[in-house]
Amino acid sequence: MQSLYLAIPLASLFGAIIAGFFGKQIGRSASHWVTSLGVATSFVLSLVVLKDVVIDGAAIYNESVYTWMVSDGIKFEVGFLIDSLTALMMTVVTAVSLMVHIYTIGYMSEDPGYQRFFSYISLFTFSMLMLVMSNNFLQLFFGWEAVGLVSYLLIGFWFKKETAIFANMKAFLVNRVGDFGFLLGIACILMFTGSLDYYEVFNKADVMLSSTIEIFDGEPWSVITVACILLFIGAMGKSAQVPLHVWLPDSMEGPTPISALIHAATMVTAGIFMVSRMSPLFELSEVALSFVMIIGAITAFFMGLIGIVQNDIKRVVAYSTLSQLGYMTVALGASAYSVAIFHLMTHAFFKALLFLAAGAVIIAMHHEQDMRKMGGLKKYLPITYWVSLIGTLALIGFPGTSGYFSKDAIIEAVHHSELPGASFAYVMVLLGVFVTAFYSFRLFFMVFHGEERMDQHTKDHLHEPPAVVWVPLVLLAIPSAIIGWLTVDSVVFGSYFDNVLLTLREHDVVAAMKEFYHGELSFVMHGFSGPAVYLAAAGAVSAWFIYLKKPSIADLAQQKLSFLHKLLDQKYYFDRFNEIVFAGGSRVIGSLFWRIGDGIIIDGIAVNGSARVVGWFSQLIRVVQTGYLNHYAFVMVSGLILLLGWAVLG
Amino acid sequence: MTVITAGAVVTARNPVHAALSLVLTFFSSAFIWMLLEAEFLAITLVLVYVGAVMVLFLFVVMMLDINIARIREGFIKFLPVGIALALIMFGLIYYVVSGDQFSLESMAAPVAKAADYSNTKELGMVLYTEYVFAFEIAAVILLVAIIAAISLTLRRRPGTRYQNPSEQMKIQKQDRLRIVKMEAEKK
Amino acid sequence: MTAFIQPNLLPALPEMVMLAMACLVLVVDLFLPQEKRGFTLLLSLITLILVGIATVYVSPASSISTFGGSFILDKLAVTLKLSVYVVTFLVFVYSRDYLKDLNIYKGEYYVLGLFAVLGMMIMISAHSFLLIYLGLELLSLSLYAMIASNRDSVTASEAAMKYFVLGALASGLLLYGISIFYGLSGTLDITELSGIIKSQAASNPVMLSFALTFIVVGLSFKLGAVPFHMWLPDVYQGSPTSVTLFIGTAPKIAGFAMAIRLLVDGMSDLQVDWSQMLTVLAVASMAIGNIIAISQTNFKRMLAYSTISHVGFILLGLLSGTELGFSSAMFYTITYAITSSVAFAVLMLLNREKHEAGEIADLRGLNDTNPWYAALLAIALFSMAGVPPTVGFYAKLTVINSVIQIDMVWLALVAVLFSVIGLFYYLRVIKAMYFDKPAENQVITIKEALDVKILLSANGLSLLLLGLFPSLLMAWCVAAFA
Amino acid sequence: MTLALNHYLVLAAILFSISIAGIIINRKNLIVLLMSIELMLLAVNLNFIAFSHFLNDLAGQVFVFFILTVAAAEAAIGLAILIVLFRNKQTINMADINEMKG
Amino acid sequence: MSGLMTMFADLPLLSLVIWLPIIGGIFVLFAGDKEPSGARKIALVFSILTFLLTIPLYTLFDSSSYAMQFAEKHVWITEFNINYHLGIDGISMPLILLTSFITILVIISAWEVIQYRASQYLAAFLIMEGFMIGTFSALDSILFYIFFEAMLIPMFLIIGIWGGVNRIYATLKFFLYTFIGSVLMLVALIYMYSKSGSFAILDLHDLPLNISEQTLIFLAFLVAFAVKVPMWPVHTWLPDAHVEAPTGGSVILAAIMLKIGGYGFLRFSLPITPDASQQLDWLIITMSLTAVVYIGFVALVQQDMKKLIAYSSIAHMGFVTLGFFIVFRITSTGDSQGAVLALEGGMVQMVSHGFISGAMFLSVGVLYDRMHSRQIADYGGVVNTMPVFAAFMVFFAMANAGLPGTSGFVGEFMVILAAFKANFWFAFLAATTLILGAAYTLWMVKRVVFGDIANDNVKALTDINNREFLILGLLAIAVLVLGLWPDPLVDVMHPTINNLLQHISVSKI
Repeated sequence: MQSLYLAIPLASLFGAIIAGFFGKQIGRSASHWVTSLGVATSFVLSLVVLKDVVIDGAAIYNESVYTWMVSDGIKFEVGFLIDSLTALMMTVVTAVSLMVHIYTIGYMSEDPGYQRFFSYISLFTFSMLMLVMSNNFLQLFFGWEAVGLVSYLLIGFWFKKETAIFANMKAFLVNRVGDFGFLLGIACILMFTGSLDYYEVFNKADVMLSSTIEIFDGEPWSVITVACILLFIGAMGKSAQVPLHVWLPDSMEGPTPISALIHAATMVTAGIFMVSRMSPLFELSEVALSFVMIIGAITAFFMGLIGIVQNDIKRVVAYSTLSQLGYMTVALGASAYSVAIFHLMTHAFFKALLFLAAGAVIIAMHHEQDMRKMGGLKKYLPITYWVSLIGTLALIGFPGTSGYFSKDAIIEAVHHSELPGASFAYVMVLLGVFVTAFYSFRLFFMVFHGEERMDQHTKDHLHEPPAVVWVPLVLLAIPSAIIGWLTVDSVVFGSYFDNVLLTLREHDVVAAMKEFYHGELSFVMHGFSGPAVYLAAAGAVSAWFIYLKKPSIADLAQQKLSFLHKLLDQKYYFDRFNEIVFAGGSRVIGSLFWRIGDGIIIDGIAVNGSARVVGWFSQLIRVVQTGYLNHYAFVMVSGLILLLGWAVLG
Repeated sequence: MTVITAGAVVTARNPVHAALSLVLTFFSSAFIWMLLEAEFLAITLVLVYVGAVMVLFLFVVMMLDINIARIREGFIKFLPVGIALALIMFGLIYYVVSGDQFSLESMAAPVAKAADYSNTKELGMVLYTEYVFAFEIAAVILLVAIIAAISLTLRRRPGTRYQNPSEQMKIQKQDRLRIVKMEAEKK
Repeated sequence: MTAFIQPNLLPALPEMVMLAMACLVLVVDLFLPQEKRGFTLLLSLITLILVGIATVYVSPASSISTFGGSFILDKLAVTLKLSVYVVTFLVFVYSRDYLKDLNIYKGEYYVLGLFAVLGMMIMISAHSFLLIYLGLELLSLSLYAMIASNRDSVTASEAAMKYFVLGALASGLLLYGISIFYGLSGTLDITELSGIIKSQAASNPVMLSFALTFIVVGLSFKLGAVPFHMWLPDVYQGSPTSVTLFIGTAPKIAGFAMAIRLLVDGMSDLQVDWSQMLTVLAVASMAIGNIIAISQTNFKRMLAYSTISHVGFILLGLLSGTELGFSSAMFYTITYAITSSVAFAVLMLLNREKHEAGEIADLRGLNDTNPWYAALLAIALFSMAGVPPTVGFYAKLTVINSVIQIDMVWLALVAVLFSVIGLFYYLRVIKAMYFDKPAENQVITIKEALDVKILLSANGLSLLLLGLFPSLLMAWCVAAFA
Repeated sequence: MTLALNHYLVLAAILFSISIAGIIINRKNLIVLLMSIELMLLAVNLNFIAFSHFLNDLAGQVFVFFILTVAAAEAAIGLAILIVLFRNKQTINMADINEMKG
Repeated sequence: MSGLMTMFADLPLLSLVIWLPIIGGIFVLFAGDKEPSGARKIALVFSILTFLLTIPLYTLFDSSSYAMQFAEKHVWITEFNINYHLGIDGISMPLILLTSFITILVIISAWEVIQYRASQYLAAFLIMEGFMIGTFSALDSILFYIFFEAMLIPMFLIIGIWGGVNRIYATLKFFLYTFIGSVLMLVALIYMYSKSGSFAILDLHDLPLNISEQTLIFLAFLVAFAVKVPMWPVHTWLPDAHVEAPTGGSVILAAIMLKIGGYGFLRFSLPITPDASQQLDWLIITMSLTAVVYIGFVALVQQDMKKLIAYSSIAHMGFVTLGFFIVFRITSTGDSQGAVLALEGGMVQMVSHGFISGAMFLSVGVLYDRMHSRQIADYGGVVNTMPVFAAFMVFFAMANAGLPGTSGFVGEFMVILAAFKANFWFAFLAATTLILGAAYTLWMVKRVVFGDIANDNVKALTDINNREFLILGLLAIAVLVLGLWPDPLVDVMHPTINNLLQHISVSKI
């Protein structure tokens, strides 16, 4: 069994290595073949695993592959934990990845870094698989950072673009801020449980619950809260929660396929996955859960708002991703882990779809990303149009689409949650629904409907992309549409996650929801009794009204609400703040330390200063050596007299 | 007497005067030595020092054409310091030597020697027996002094002319005769 | 009338051989034409070898004394004498080409040198004030003359004059001290003296320490300890390098011997007093020597100040008043003599006609032109700085050990801190040799005679050898005080 | 009045001090400096002889004998150096003899 | 194979690996510069031979014992009871291997680059290698001291002769700084000798000392080793030295010489003065954390690549000392878990830093050889013309930033984990390196490697040749292997570290 599990990530790694090191030698097509086949292997094997877990009900597999290190009696290992959560994640990751591989063949066909790109995305698949399959914190952190590395490489893939290489550094650094907390969280866990293995840690969670740590003197905090919040800071970085979200929109500088794969479907959900994985810990700390929920709620609503004013097609999708990640986080905070994972899954499909569709539009438009220069593309790109519609509907939670099930479940879960902050979160997510619908259809209408704003040259060359591009779109559109219907029963309300995700009874919102749940259809119907559906509809309609019917309203609103518009356009000044305070501040501090601390105080005063004092002293006392004989004699006699005086009188 | 002349030595303006004062000092010291029954040494002092060394000094003083006028400049500047130092020095020594230890009570003057006592003979006796090694060394020291004095002061004056026959013999034609070839003038 | 007992002359055999040979050299040299001057050198070297053989021949199992106790021959004496010969041997060979260049290649240098060695031998073996004084004067007078031997040099004669006057002053002070000791004890013999001091130490402390002070001052002058060091920089700088080489090496050994004879053999019961005085002098020497050396541009003068600081280190060993300390100081002295002979020798090699190499700047780029000599000089300088694996490190280790053994850790700290300052100026010289490029107009060509090269190399490498196997010498030093 | 040892010693001390003062205050003339040194040796000799007398021991006188010898030799060399110096610098003024310093 | 191994076991291996390179260096010196390729070959052969000889030190090492292995002991200086005593344990053995490995790379790196007095250059490195190995294997403190000091001489010359414009200031500063520290250590050693009559390090470990003695001795050691490490605030020599040193010099300096300071703490400070170490651990911890944070900020604003890496070295070495000295805080919690982790983390960090900093300096060297500039501003878009090199550079930069999977992660990870046990804020401050380390390294990478071609000089660059590829490749493998599987390295330390911990937990008072 182990070799099967091992084969899954290694198949991708193999492809990555071949394409990466020998890309030049084997050529372009061989590169995409070797990587795509590698990922396909991973995908097929993941399906096998999923089947084992879901259908055959295989027992949870938890074994180490090799011992990374033993120190202090603590075993640091690399190993796999295969359960329903892992299986689901593996399948989602490999599926999306495979689609992206295929899509890339078309999308990147003219790029000089073709082989490199394939190598990177395969490497990414490997890293992500290692992350989700891990059975311990060490490996989790490995995967965590490895996906960050690949993300770094991919955002900066077009390394000649100044904005790209700025964005990738920013992404890495902001992620590092999250990792900073994450690592401390791991340290906290290790020091209080003595282990990094998930199950051993979970078994000792009560130790952490009962211990306290005094971070500030005299204020004992519960260790579990500290640990969970620290871990969640890691998740905030990776899953782009406020205020560590700033890197995600910029990451759109990378090629579109990776925006789909990494910055929408998989990597950014690592945080969600991680928190779910740690549910036995998070459950023990209401403070941490509330914290999670509030952060998520803020992200969900406020990031969505920004999406409204963006004109770059990919950025709109990016902000929508942020917002959706916020939704997932809120679900986590509400202890509805299964719901979060459920949304993660559906979101992976429809958001990948949306990104890839956006990519298709972008190639069709000759790498033009500004929506204001699009419009009326429906007739040129019919396939893209239809898959985009599916994706958009799923995103706004049109009843029956996959997004509907997951999002509505989240709203319900929050509704049922009794944790502090839940009512705030509930308002936020509801408003978020409206906003989501609004910006999604704004994008949709601006791109595919209305007048054709592109120039003539572009218009002449508009045509549907090649099959390698649209086939993945279609393949992704299918699950976007239906996977919710198919799986909600088992994943959210069924026993799929039993023994994997732990929810304490007092937090169990899903159980509360279950009382109203009577099958998929009724769930859809039930939705109409809540406000969410209507809000979504309102959003869509307003978008239609404002951007198709009366475009002048948009301009008017922009003028009337210029303050708000500016605030949103500047993304609440997060970037400006970070650049001035953190980046600029660090440089100022660095300069101060360097020039004043090192330069003046240590080197200037202490080191060279003392040298100079000695030198100066030397010049001073060498004057005594006047060269005059009687002075010499004088010195000698004085010495004699001093000694004599000392000897005789002393 | 000794003291006064000694003072004169160091303060005299003219080195010749200083030298003569020193001679006087030596003389008076010789008397004191006599008093202390060191007749041989007293005589030696007079003979060697006054007779030889001081004459040597005078010779040098006279030989070197010294600009006396310049010699006194800046004398005063150092005077107080020097005197102060000397006084402290003296004070310290006085403090030590004037103590009881060397007073008559603790160290009586020895009985005067018999008339036939010959200081010279006694001295000679020990000198050639007990101190023969030292004596040899003293001889070597004098030898060194001679070598040194000669090697330092004896020199071939660059101004004096003398012939070196062997050099003269070695002379070659080209050393003396320079044939200058001149190019024919061209118009 | 006491019966005249024929003294045992055998222990003084080396001295006698030396005297005889020195006179021989003197006479032979008179009859040698200038171009055969090499024979004088050869004869001088043979003398040293003969004397060395004689010294080994007479070396006793335990100490013996003769001439009424005024002359002593013990292991200390043998070791020190032998090292004096070795160093002098080196000096004589190294000096040859330099003297030729300066046109003062005369027999006097060697004759006076031999007499100076004789003086040192006497100082080493002397066991009475009288002999110490005579030995000292013999040495000093020879040195004065040697310094002045470059008669056309203003600096040389100035140096000689300064040395002479101050030397005379110092011996006057020494004599005054001796006279007081004589007055207190009625004897000139050191062995008897020590007995008398023992009996008087309690009853008459002021008098003794008063007299002691003069002795210490006299010694300090000879060694060059601050504040009695004033002559040293001028003499080092002003003298012909060959003479500086000589002054900087062998006489230090003799001075050390004198210190041992006077302070240790004679006045060990006053150790408390002289330890204190030496402590002051040692600290002052290390401080002044090292600090002033930093601002020197003349290599010889810099080495002079470095010598002063090394004297401080030697005093550290002495002041500890333990056998360990004395043997350390002895080790230090001997190795220092060996080390500085390398340094001056290389400097002499750089000397060219009409241009006396003496500035640090003259050494620039030596590694480019003569890497081997640069390496030798570097070894010597590192040794002086006390950087392992050279012998200088070990020498410092031993003396510092000796002060720590008497619980004067602070003194050890002072010593090492000043040695750091010291390191700086040695490094400056190395910098000049290795890091600077030679100036355009000063391409250094070394006229190397093979014998000089071999000897100098052996000399330089011995610093490493002794650094790695200090026991070779240390065993002797320990035995000398066992 | 019988002269005690003290008196001789004090006399010697005076001579000694004068000679030291002479060395220090004499800024100009080297010859006087040499004389001062002779004076100092005289003081020492006086000490020795006085002690020799009062201790009734000849050794002191022997020492003085040697000091005299050495002093003579010293004087000779000193004057020789002086002459060399004078030839080189045309002066024996100490104020001019500071070619080397620092 | 086993026969061969037993044959090695009978040899005086340690002496061989110390003296072989020194003898090699002398050979190289005599080979001279007339035929530099000959000198190079001799140097390479000797360095490889030495490396091969160090391999048995690992393979034959008994990692279940804390005893000194491969011990050699000969009477040396009887007067002071100094012995030629060598031996290695779990903390010195890895460093010896590191030394012999890095030296090979340095020799190769000089191959065509150093033309001026190549034989002296190579000889200096070989001789230094011998000294460094000697330092790690000496069991007599004087022997240690001699090696410790002696290695300054070749380094001094390397920086001074082959260094940059401001080399003289830098090299003097380097030498004096280090010397001042070590002389104090010498005094401390002699003091202990006066107490114990022995210079043997293991004897000193057992020497009872009262607390004031311990404090003073500890401070003396601290100065010596802190300068070497270097710890803030005595670090300022390092950037200067690195900037001016030739590539090889920087590599050796960063990769090995700094380790001697860390090694000294383990070998001397902790076991000899455990009580003082405990009392003054706040001092070291403060200095270490300052190094991490303060120096991290300073590195951020550097304009000179080598200076930046030098500062990053200081920051990384802060983890070493932090790891060594949080031990007392951990044990004082009553539960000693984490103490071993901290110590081993420090050790791993040293080894890993050896590889990474060496690699970084070599990378900068590769650029410098082509452009003769170390200024970041002179570069930009190097990846366009040197893609292979850029890949290496990015990889090493990531390793420098402590990316998991590279060796740079392991040590930092272990120390941060352990620091959390000692105090939350220690871990907090230490973990800032995650951000700062990434910030300064990646910012440099961004400005140097990425972007469009900045100027014509960059345009003219050629990618790395086989020789450079070999060096960087070997290092990359080392970094990766150690990052993916550090156990073989950590495993050999366990008994030694445990024993050390046992030892320091017993008060000497």
